[in-house]
Amino acid sequence: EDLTVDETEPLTDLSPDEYVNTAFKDAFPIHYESYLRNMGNGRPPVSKFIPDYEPYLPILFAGFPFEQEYNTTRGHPYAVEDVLSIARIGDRSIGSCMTCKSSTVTPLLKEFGDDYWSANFRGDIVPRMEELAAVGASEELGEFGHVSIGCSDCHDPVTMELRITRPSLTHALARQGIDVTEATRNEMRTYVCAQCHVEYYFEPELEKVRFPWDYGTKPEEMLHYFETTAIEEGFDYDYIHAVSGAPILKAQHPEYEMWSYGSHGRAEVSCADCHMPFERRDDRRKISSHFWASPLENIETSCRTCHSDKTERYLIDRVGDIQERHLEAVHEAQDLTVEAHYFVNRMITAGAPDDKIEQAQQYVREGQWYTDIIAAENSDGFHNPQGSMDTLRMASDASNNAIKLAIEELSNLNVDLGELRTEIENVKEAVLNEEDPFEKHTHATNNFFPAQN
Amino acid sequence: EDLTVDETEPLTDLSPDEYVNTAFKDAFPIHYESYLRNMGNGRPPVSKFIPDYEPYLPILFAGFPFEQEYNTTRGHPYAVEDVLSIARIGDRSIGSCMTCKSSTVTPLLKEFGDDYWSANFRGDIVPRMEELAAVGASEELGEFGHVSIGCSDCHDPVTMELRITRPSLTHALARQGIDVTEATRNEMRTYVCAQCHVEYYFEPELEKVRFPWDYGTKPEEMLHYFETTAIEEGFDYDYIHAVSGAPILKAQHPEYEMWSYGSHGRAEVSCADCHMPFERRDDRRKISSHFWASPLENIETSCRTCHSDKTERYLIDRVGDIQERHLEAVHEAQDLTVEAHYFVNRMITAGAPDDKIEQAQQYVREGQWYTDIIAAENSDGFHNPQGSMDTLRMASDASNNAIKLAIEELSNLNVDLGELRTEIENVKEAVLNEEDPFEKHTHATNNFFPAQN
Amino acid sequence: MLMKRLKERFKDMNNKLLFFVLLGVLIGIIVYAGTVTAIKATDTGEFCSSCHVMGTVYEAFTQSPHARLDCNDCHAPTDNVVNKMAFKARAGIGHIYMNTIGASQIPDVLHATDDSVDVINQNCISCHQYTIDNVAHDSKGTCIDCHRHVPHGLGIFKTSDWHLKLNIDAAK
Ligand code: HEC
Ligand code: HEC
Ligand code: HEC
Ligand code: HEC
Ligand code: HEC
Ligand code: HEC
Ligand code: HEC
Ligand code: HEC
Ligand code: HEC
Ligand code: HEC
Ligand code: HEC
Ligand code: HEC
Ligand code: HEC
Ligand code: HEC
Ligand SMILES: [Ca+2]
Ligand SMILES: [Ca+2]
Repeated sequence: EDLTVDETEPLTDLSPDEYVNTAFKDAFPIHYESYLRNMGNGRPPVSKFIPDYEPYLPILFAGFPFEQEYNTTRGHPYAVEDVLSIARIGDRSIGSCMTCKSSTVTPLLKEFGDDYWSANFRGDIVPRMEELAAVGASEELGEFGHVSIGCSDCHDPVTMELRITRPSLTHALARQGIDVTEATRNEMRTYVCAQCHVEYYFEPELEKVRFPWDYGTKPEEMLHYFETTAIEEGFDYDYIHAVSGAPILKAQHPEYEMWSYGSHGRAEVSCADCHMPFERRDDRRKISSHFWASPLENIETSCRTCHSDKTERYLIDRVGDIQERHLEAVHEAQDLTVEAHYFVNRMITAGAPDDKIEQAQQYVREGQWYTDIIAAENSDGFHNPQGSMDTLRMASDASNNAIKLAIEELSNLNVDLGELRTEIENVKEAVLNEEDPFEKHTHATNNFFPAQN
Repeated sequence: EDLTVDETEPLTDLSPDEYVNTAFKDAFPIHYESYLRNMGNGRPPVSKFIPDYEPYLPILFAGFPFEQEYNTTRGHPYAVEDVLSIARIGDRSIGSCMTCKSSTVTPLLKEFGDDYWSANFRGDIVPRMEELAAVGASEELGEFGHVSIGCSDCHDPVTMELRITRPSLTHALARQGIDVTEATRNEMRTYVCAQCHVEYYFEPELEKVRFPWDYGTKPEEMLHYFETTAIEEGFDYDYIHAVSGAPILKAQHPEYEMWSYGSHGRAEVSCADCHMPFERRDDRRKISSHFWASPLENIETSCRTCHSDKTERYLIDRVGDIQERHLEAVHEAQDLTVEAHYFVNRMITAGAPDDKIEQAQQYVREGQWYTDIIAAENSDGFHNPQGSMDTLRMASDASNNAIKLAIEELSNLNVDLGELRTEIENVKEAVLNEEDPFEKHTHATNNFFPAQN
Repeated sequence: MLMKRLKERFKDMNNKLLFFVLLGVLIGIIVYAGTVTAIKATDTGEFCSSCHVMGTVYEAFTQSPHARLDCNDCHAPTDNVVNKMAFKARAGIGHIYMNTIGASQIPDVLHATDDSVDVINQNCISCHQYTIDNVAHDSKGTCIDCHRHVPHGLGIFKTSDWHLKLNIDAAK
């Protein structure tokens, strides 16, 4: 019997609308078993605000919910749990926030139609999601694992073909002239991930999740989109920065975008090639691993399928080298961008001309975009070593432009730059020394640097 | 006959001191034939100062012989001809300038001993080189091809083993704890090139050619060497910059250094693997190509020996992508560094405090180092895409630091920054519009920006 | 033909029984080492690829310039018959054991052992003696340090049947 993915013959007895992960267990016990590994050690996520990670994020995000809580990731089955408990969700949060978390999104979209996106998260979406989650719970997946990112998000439940369930991707690719229904199997092995591991924003009309790819997927091309098409269509910014008053674009997890023009993306090595390598379970049967994690945990099956002439040690060292150089540059760009925000704050308090303030804010917007898009990418530079470094270079340049303009204006106003620099150090210290991650952002502004939002 | 380089049995009838390239013709006719291809189309080299290449180099090099003439390269047999005719050679030029050009260097070093290095180039070295060149000339190699970089520079004339003839490399590696006599054959296939394709300086005592590698071969590690050990040993700088008065380190062709921590260097792919692939000559016989040129001319034999799963088109496009991104960043870093020089010039003319000027000059020194070391590398980023971009990022940062400091001081002195920027544009225009490459540098300083050296 | 029937059995026989049958066959082959056809038959791509785990390498091999060789032109010593048979027996028993009783220990991705690499390299040299006499070709550890894709690395990381179907075994 031929189970070609290309043919659309039924393979399971499941309903075409099945969305519960546990419903797939009987038909695919070893895939389900592999999926269970995503439960990891069960420990809660860790704040990214601690000194070991990116201690100045609460400053960079000042004025946006991200200032409150931003954590390391966990496995896909935790996505619903984590979005429900994150402090970033407020009373006005919308349905779009569920889009990349739950397998109930397909039924929700069907039920709510275009009202799904802007529906109230806690008032409308969560209650209905919980009703849909009333069936199929299983202890081994925790409270919401059975409706967290799962089988039906990537597979047609009947034929098990890979499929795209998030209209945001289909729409964004279409605008690039790509018809996703024509995608090859190799491309689908990336596109299923690109439903979520991408930069997004909420378009203002219906608050739909959109991807800014009209001009390409490089950070500078996405910025161009935000500066032209997005503004024309009514989207100006995600938030006004509390320190600089600049209109900021929040950047999110551009794994697909950075991959797309990196060494492996150009070589058409798909996400699944590295993150879902073959694994042998249950004696001789090979399956695509459904444990999405660092491929460095599986170098033998992942990297060494292609790099069989290299040792595991060598590959770990190469990745380490690339990431170390990358992270140092990320931290330097973050430091400069933080500095830029405070210089602009001082321009405002010192009464610099409005047009100069606006110009400086525009530079900060740019600097923060380039810094954040790279800091938010989750491979620490590995997916695209040269491209990421180029973007960090642009980040430094833009933030330096803001600082240069500020120095000029502040000097004209006889502002004491020495004092300013000391106050910046003080603010950074205060953020660093605050023990409670949830309180860190409260130190980003103070009497010397009053909030601008 | 067995041509294995590992055996130390005599293979030729040549004298162990043979240095004339044509002398090898009889024993190795097809290698000689391959070597002849380096004569190329016979056209003279082109100035790098033209708008298509790096138009602002005459500013960056202002105050150093490099401002006068700097050309694209040609094949190894032209090295002597080109060094003899370059305008950079002056009355005080020294023997060290012959080091990487002629196969007579080995006999010259033997004859002159340690006096070779600082001997007068035109007065002592060239006449003796010409005497040594009296034998073996051949029309097909031009006037000096028979004593230009050739067989004896890389091979023992008797055994044809690869060998290191330039003590500078042996010395530099020894200081890193590497005994070059223990090198594997694979390493020798890189070391022979690393005799010349490296950053160098003349140590002040005997003016020997030295490589700054004590702390490693990354640009930041070489800079560290120049800021510590080199200064302790009496070497402070190559020149005082005519525009900024900064003590500048001239950076030269760090092919080996950039390769050493790039993707291919770390994978132990040697220079010869790409630049000297095996080629079939004379029907069935194979030799290592002795035509040193862009491997993009020989993708089939060079790259595709390893990357046989990729097409020629794909490889050309990948290299093109990497180089395009790289060159854009080079030009941006050069623009910023040029700007920095003029800002510092203005600090001087406006009478900024000495300590501030010195600090700014130090930043310019750093910015120029990072810019120049990458611009001087000849693969346009391919040998190390991430590392090169990282260095360009540091270049921007350092030059921006100079500019920021200058803006602060100039504003305090009520200097008109608008006027300054206009004057900078004027200077750049003047350099760009000057048709004669030899005259371009004369526009780098003027009444507004008086020379500082 | 014996081989044809054997191949059928590979697919549907009980693992343990299969192991002993094959072990017997192998011992038989060794005992009758003089039988040219048997040696030859167990050298071919068709034979080797009768095991599912050999699928990807077989696929790549058939598209390589070496497609007309037998696997064991590379994978077994060719210097003399005794060495060859000893290596084949050791490797063969290992493969069969792993494919049956020891199946749970089959690595997820196969890699040539150091022994294999040595043997293979020797075979490259013996076939291509002329080329390497002509120009010193031994600057790296092995031939495949440069010729990385001879013959299994032509960018074929999965067999073509994998590219077509969902794995029914896995599915059930
Ligand atoms: C429907 C949205 C969605 C899809 C589709 C998706 N992801 Fe994720 N992914 C997420 C979210 C959300 C998280 C973070 C979950 C959390 O921390 O609560 C995540 C986390 C991860 C992690 C980190 C896991 C950890 O242990 O920290 C990896 C790796 C990953 N995804 C890879 C992939 C790959 C590869 C694909 C495609 C084969 C993919 N993802 C498809 C949304 C998605
Ligand atoms: C286009 C897909 C997408 C949308 C829309 C989206 N996310 Fe996520 N989210 C992801 C991915 C992918 C990850 C995992 C990678 C990462 O954390 O960088 C993630 C991770 C998370 C996490 C766990 C890590 C963390 O950030 O602390 C939380 C919580 C979260 N998202 C909340 C939200 C909220 C709240 C919204 C709406 C404002 C939202 N997400 C909108 C894709 C999305
Ligand atoms: C984030 C995306 C994603 C999710 C979630 C996901 N899969 Fe998959 N699945 C894939 C990809 C990618 C492949 C490889 C398909 C291919 O190469 O065509 C795959 C392959 C499969 C296959 C084919 C056999 C194989 O191993 O390659 C089965 C069966 C399967 N998945 C079942 C499941 C089940 C059951 C679940 C839920 C427990 C699930 N999948 C969840 C992405 C996903
Ligand atoms: C060539 C292999 C390769 C490809 C292709 C690849 N990745 Fe990765 N990915 C890696 C490596 C290596 C890391 C770094 C892991 C680490 O630091 O431990 C990583 C990290 C990640 C992370 C963070 C994981 C974590 O542990 O926090 C996510 C999420 C991710 N990749 C998603 C993707 C997506 C989505 C794609 C396709 C668009 C993709 N990757 C393509 C190799 C790859
Ligand atoms: C499906 C094939 C495939 C897989 C799986 C794969 N790679 Fe690669 N890798 C490539 C290709 C193709 C290139 C580009 C060079 C080339 O053409 O050989 C490459 C290039 C590289 C490079 C040099 C390029 C750079 O960006 O520095 C490194 C390092 C690397 N891979 C490491 C890894 C690691 C680590 C993994 C596993 C996490 C991995 N690769 C998985 C195919 C693969
Ligand atoms: C003794 C010094 C020396 C050695 C050894 C040396 N080079 Fe050169 N190389 C030069 C010089 C000098 C030039 C420029 C000649 C000119 O333009 O007059 C050059 C030019 C080149 C060029 C550019 C040729 C062109 O057509 O523009 C390449 C490529 C090159 N070398 C590669 C190599 C490689 C590879 C090795 C080692 C196998 C090597 N070189 C060894 C000094 C050397
Ligand atoms: C350590 C080796 C080394 C030393 C010492 C050296 N060169 Fe070179 N030279 C090279 C290499 C390698 C090239 C080819 C690569 C390039 O041009 O970047 C080159 C190229 C040249 C060229 C042709 C291209 C151009 O620059 O216009 C000239 C002329 C030249 N050198 C002159 C000199 C002079 C004059 C000196 C002494 C001040 C000198 N060289 C010292 C290695 C050296
Ligand atoms: C810039 C360095 C350099 C110069 C100059 C040079 N060679 Fe070579 N030569 C090499 C390298 C590297 C090899 C490869 C040796 C190996 O792999 O061990 C080589 C190999 C050879 C071999 C061995 C056979 C082969 O083709 O690999 C011969 C013979 C040879 N060269 C002759 C010459 C002759 C004759 C000249 C002058 C016309 C010359 N070489 C100039 C670097 C050089
Ligand atoms: C993986 C292949 C590879 C390796 C290894 C390699 N190169 Fe290159 N090299 C290139 C490519 C590709 C270019 C760019 C050629 C172009 O732009 O046309 C280049 C350019 C150059 C150039 C400039 C050539 C020109 O046409 O102007 C020189 C000189 C050079 N390399 C020397 C070296 C030296 C010395 C080493 C060893 C330290 C080395 N290369 C190692 C591939 C390689
Ligand atoms: C002797 C083997 C060898 C030769 C020759 C070779 N490469 Fe590579 N190449 C590698 C290895 C090894 C890697 C690192 C990735 C890996 O391990 O597969 C690599 C990586 C790459 C990459 C990805 C890394 C990056 O820096 O972006 C590109 C692109 C590439 N090679 C192009 C070329 C080109 C173009 C040539 C010829 C000019 C060439 N290679 C010659 C072995 C080689
Ligand atoms: C021309 C020589 C040659 C032929 C013919 C050949 N192989 Fe290989 N084989 C190799 C080399 C070389 C390696 C080692 C590859 C490596 O280490 O990257 C290898 C490795 C392997 C491996 C280990 C997997 C891996 O990628 O390392 C298997 C399994 C294998 N061969 C099976 C076969 C089979 C089955 C055939 C016949 C269908 C065959 N080989 C034909 C040269 C050959
Ligand atoms: C009975 C099934 C079967 C047959 C027939 C078979 N193999 Fe294998 N082979 C395996 C299994 C299972 C493994 C993995 C076990 C291991 O790593 O030892 C393997 C591993 C290998 C390896 C990698 C390990 C090593 O020894 O280097 C090579 C190479 C190889 N086989 C070549 C061959 C060749 C050549 C033939 C034909 C003469 C062949 N195989 C026939 C099942 C088989
Ligand atoms: C039993 C003899 C034999 C063995 C063993 C052998 N080869 Fe070959 N090889 C050949 C023949 C015959 C050809 C010519 C095939 C053709 O052109 O159709 C060839 C062609 C080649 C080619 C040129 C074709 C190409 O890929 O561009 C290379 C390179 C090569 N072999 C390398 C190797 C390496 C490396 C090994 C060992 C891993 C090896 N060979 C083992 C017989 C052999
Ligand atoms: C340093 C890299 C390197 C090593 C090591 C190497 N080769 Fe090659 N080989 C090459 C290059 C380059 C070519 C030329 C490719 C071409 O002509 O397409 C080549 C060509 C060949 C060819 C094609 C023959 C022809 O005449 O076209 C054969 C066969 C071959 N090599 C066999 C071997 C064998 C056997 C070994 C191990 C003893 C080996 N190679 C080791 C680089 C290498
Ligand atoms: Ca965004
Ligand atoms: Ca220098």
